[in-house]
Amino acid sequence: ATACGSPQDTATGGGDSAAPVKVGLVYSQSGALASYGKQYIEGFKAGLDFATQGTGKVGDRKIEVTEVDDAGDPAKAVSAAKDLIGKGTKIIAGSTASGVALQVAPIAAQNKVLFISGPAATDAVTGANKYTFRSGRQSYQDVVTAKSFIGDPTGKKVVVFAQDGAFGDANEAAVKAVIGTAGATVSSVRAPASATEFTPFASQIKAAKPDLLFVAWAGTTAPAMWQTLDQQGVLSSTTVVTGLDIRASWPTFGAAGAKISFLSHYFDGASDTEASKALKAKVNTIDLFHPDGFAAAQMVVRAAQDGGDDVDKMVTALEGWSFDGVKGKMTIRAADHALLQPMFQAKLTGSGTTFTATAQKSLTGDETAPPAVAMKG
Amino acid sequence: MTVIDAPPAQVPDELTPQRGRWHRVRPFLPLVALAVLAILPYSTISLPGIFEGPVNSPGTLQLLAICLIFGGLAAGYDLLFGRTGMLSFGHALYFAAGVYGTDILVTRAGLPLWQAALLTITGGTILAALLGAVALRTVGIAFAMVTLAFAQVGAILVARDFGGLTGGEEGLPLDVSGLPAGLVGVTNTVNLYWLALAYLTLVVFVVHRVSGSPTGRVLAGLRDDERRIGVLGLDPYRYKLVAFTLAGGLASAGGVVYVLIVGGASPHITSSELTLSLLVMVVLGGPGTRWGPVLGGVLYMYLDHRLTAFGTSDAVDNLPAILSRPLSQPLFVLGTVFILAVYFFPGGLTSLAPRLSHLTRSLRPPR
Amino acid sequence: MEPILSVEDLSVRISGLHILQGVSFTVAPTGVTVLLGRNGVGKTTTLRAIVGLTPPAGEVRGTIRMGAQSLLARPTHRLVRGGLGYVPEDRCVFAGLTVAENLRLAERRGTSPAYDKVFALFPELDRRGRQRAGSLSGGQQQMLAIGRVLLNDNRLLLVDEPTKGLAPKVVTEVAEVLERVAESVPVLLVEQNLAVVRRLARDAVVLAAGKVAWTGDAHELLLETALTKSLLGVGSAEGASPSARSELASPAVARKDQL
Amino acid sequence: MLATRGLTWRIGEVAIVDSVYLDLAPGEFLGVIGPNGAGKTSLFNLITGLRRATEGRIVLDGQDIGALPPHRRARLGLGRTFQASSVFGSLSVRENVRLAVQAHRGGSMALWRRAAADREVAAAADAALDRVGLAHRGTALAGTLAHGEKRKLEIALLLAGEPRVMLLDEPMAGVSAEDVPELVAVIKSLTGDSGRAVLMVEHHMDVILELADRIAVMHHGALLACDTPETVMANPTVQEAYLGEQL
Amino acid sequence: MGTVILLALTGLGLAALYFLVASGLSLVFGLADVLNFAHGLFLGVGAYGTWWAAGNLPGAGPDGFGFVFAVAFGVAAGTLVAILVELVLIRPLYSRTIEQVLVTVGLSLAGVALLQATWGADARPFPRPDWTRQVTGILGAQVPNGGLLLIIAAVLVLGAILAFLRWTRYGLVIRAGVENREMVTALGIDVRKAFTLVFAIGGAAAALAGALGGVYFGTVSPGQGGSLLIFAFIVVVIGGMGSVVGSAYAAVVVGLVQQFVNYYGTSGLGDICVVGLLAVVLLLRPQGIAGKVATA
Ligand SMILES: Nc1ncnc2c1ncn2[C@@H]1O[C@H](COP(=O)(O)OP(=O)(O)OP(=O)(O)O)[C@@H](O)[C@H]1O
Ligand SMILES: Nc1ncnc2c1ncn2[C@@H]1O[C@H](COP(=O)(O)OP(=O)(O)OP(=O)(O)O)[C@@H](O)[C@H]1O
Ligand SMILES: CC(C)C[C@H](N)C(=O)O
Ligand SMILES: [Mg+2]
Ligand SMILES: [Mg+2]
Repeated sequence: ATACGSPQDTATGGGDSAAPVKVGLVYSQSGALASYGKQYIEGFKAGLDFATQGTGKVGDRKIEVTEVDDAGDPAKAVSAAKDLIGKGTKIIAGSTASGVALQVAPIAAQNKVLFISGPAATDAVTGANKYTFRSGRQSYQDVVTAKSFIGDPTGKKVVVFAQDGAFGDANEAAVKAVIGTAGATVSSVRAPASATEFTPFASQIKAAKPDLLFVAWAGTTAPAMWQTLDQQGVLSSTTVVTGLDIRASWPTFGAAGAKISFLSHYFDGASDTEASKALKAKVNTIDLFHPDGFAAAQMVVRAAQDGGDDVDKMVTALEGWSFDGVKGKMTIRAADHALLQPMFQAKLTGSGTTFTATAQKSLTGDETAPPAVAMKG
Repeated sequence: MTVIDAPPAQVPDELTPQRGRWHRVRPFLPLVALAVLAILPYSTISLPGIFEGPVNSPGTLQLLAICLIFGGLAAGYDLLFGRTGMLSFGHALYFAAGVYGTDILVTRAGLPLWQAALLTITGGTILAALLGAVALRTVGIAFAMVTLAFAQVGAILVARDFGGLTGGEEGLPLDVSGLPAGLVGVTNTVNLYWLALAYLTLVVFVVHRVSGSPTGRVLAGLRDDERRIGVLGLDPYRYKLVAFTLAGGLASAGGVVYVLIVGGASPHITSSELTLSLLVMVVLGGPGTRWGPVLGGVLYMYLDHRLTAFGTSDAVDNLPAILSRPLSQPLFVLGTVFILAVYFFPGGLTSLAPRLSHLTRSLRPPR
Repeated sequence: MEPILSVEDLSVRISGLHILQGVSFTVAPTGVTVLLGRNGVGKTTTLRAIVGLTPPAGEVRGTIRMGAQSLLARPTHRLVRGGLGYVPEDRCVFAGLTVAENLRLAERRGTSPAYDKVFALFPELDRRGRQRAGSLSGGQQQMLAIGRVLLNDNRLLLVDEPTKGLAPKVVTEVAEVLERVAESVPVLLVEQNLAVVRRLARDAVVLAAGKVAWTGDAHELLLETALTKSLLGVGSAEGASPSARSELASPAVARKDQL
Repeated sequence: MLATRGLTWRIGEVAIVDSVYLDLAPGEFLGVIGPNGAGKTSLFNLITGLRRATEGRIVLDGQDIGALPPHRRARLGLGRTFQASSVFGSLSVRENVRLAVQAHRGGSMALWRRAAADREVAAAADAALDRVGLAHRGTALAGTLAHGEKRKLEIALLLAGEPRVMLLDEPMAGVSAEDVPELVAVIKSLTGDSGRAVLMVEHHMDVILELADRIAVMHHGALLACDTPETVMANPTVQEAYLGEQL
Repeated sequence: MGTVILLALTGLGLAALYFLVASGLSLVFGLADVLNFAHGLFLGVGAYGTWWAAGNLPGAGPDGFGFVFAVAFGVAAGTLVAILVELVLIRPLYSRTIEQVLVTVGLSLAGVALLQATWGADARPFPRPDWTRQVTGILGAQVPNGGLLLIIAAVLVLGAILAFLRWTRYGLVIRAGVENREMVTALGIDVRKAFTLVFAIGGAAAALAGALGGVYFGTVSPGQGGSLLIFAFIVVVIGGMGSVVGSAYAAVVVGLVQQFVNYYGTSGLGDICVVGLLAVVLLLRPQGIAGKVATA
């Protein structure tokens, strides 16, 4: 090998019909979201198996997956993405955290590679740019599902309890847009994400006497928050809706769990599709973010099959595509790459460390479709 | 009577002429190193295990650029910590001001990059001057805590996402549409690398000049005995404020470059952990020395980025669970490396050089 | 008489500086032995080496024995509990503790503290029992530092410049105290005040350039002005001729007492 | 030249310095003696601004300096040494003095000039070192000096500032008896120049008697006497309070 | 009225938690002069130790005496880790403050990562007696029992530490050792033992905070210690380093300010107020409320 070269060299990918298809997975293997990342990658592997009928190949071309840990840090994710792109990777998937997804998406557009965002829930990924897709749900879909709990919203009083910051903002905005425009009055109680003592907020919520309380809270303080809401009598005084997190968190609801109406992205047993059977065969118990990895693999295979090495063709192949995912029928909306997908209502029962979720109702992808946004780039 | 020779003075090295075999070559070594670093992107050498790809691959250049930025940041922080003896726990704030300032001005206000950069650096410097003016009314640990408190307010403001400016915990991707084409896209990573190198060079040069200047001498005096400086007729407060402001300005300039390299801002750069890491970098390298902080910063960031790859490598995965589980946690390895470094290189990496030369000298046969 | 303490070929290096270069002397089992020498010659370093307080960057070689027991490489607190009392150069009282607490701290396990003795010597300490030691004046602090050590029975006292910075009246008081103490315990004293030396010292050891330049009877030393001049040096080191310097360090001069 | 008017410093109820009236004429050498704890160091701290007086005024050349911070007072020509040596331990001896010279020359905020290139400062520094006989120790780190050497360096730092009023706090403390004459000579040589006034605390009576024009005696924070050495030494109260039984 | 009482009592519960973390930190920080960033680790060990014991240790459990036993195990584990940290890592570095900071920073990174490697990043439900989930009606306010438990524990710990420092010989040695370690040795005392003791006390208090914090939060997670640490630092500084009493006052102020401002002001303002309070206190009184007093 020569020791001299141009400083702007990048490897040119494939071209050769037997060359492997390079796929880079940049997601959290360590850091706070490591367990989400673990589900994602298990789902991805199962999905790849499912979509390639166990061959791991698209046509003659092997799908070569490179996994990189971003530890939840956008800077590391960007470095990893640049490295992968420099080595000729045309498809990047992953992003467990919203912050990572938002910063990798522009990189994909700048370099014209395909990016399939993972569990990151932020609405901003939808319509981010032509090259960015998502394989998971978005906050808006959560909220639409929540709305299904109150029947006719007209004249009802809805309170959003959310943490400060973008995640809370997005949820509050979505509730206002979905339930507020449908006739309910929406107000909000916000708390710092770092709060450890929730009594003041519980008091405020109780004083507001809502018909529906929508809670958007992620992080390790959630159990303390639920306990306080329960102790101060909020849970028994109104309908409380929130998203059902990963199984490991279920026991932390304790007795409060039975008093909450859950909207769910997915839990084991929520659906009975071919894909879910295939996935369950691999991972025993399906958890929240397995379907996202699974769908990502299905999308990767589709892109590689129909697009070859041409990223624009991959985009065309994915836009408007419908497929049977773990959750049921999934559709990639052409206009903004939103992933329309079924959502679920669930109840949690059990005690101690054994809890089970049971589906109350499922909503189709069309019912939970977020409003179309204009493609930004 | 044996006249006892004084040990080599650990005065800022700029202040005492160096003697020895190398003393003719020495002044040029930094220039040589700079030249080597500048032409590095033309090399396609692969260093397996050290970098993922060849030296000129975008991934490697990106990693190097981040390392260089932090080398510069650490050198700037050392102006406070190593040279003046001020323990600030809020230096991350000025860096974050650089990152978020540029990002917001470019992405939200649509300013051209040069204007955004200029405004940000000016703003960051003024911010440092204002907050420094307040914080410097205290000394010692109290000063550390006031600076920490200010930085914490910054972190809370960023996380609260007031007016949707900062993007809260999701961060704010940089809108590149108005940026010069040479700074956008993976193929242009090399330009970012050169930018980072320029930043590092600037900081090292500024810190070097300043610590060799009359003011630098006063700063060194402040580190030892502030009361004495006052009695000599110099106002300690003024000098400390100048050092604080200068370091703050350098940090916000670093933020401008960093946001270009990473392509966005994310809230973890506002955290007190970043300041702590700066401290770790400086101490790891050797406080108060010219190259120590730079080395420390580069090495820290290198490890921080590369350890994630190490943690997931097969070599680690194949170990028994009791070893592989902790080793696959990058922070575990990083933390352990620091602890070991403290014991094995007290005084920082730069203190290794004289000790090594001691060793070689004692191994050489006597004449 | 068997010496209470014998130092042989003591050599101390601190971060590269060879401060003591083979110091040998003995301390008699009774009375005051005074350690003399110009500033920076290593008196404090010698005392600290004896109690095992050489800084971490330092290296100590040689032998130090108290009776049959070697002191080197034993931790300071053991040595002190074994009856080696040390009054440091800069007093080092605990500024944040009260006078009474400073004294209480100095009580050693297994002995009954002699408060009456200390308060008889320094009534001030009794009166100011509840004052914080940091707010005492320099002289009061010195009294506390000495009083602290006198609470216990000691086999040997090491006292470093106890009269430094004290008013003449207090110097006299301190000297008197030490004189009384020395009746029962041998003392190794570092002192710059020659009047105090004259009053207290029986034997003298003079250090010069990291070595022992003279040992012998203290009064003999003080009587011979020529000797004090050449040993304790009037005029600066640069002034002394090279030959005179080497003579000082030569064994012939050092053993004058044995001639 | 320097005058204190009813200078008082209280901590709680206790007056550490109690209504002190002092006058120092140009060229005068005023010795301050007094038992340990009399408040001598505290008086110096008040005059140089390290502590704020609770009552009273400090007047330098007709200007009330009582509200100025230490560095402003120093710039007006007030210099001092400390009872416990305070030198810049991590700088070399020569750097210590250069810093003092630089401070005296105005201490401008020059960030970009090379300090080492300033020959005038270097020359002045070397001169000061020479005067106290430390020139041969120029490259040693000040922190590694022996006590006596540090005292000399303190005086060199003071010299470099060319103060018009010098406050010396026990310059002989801890200096070997045989080095005292040398140090006395250095101090004496300082006072000869150009109407410089000196205020010196010292317990070595012979040194005080040799140097001082007048002697002030402090006791319990108050000024007991302030007069010529002969008168003061003959004063029975002073003898009782301070000198005690002579050795 | 009920709201005010509720806010005050829950604020005090929060204050108690801060105090438990801060008291150890303050002792170690003020007395042994070690800025201990690894303090959060002791807390984590205490919490995980209790959690593990309740699930695995015979005789221990989530209820009654079994729970007391589990907490005791957690506290013992935290204490042990603190002692080991002091003996192995801190002791060789005494009087090298910056290196100690570095080591504790390294340790906090590595330790938390180790907890995470062993038990995963996710929060685990914490075993606790049922009554801690209940509330007690006090003057019309429904006060969580977990908070009351914290308050009681904090008061007991405060009393115990003060008594120890004031009336025991080791307390005296610790206070003196802060000022001049060497001189304590020169008085014939093995000062290293005293510092190990300080770490043990700090570790025990932090581990207790971890265990009771687990009860209060209902979960354990590896990062819990770290997030409490910032506020604990603020409490230590406002209270004056080394002053346990000062920490107690400061914890109460911080807890109440946070609680009331978060209710009556906007969210997040409470945190900013606390930080602002720190800045104001330091500017007006750099030594903190109680100043650096070794007298506890
Ligand atoms: N920690 C240290 N590091 C470097 N040098 C040291 C250290 N301690 C002492 N020295 C050097 O050792 C020499 C002897 O110092 P020492 O304090 O023992 O002298 P001394 O005889 O007690 O002087 P003095 O009469 O001034 O108290 C001095 O030259 C001093 O600079
Ligand atoms: N910060 C303080 N707090 C309380 N008391 C103090 C303080 N500073 C000094 N003092 C007290 O004031 C008195 C005078 O102290 P000062 O140091 O001025 O005495 P001095 O005359 O210099 O004595 P010496 O000759 O021993 O140095 C002493 O009794 C001392 O205890
Ligand atoms: C709580 C989770 C569903 C959060 C989601 N992974 C996000 O980053 O937004
Ligand atoms: Mg000495
Ligand atoms: Mg004094």
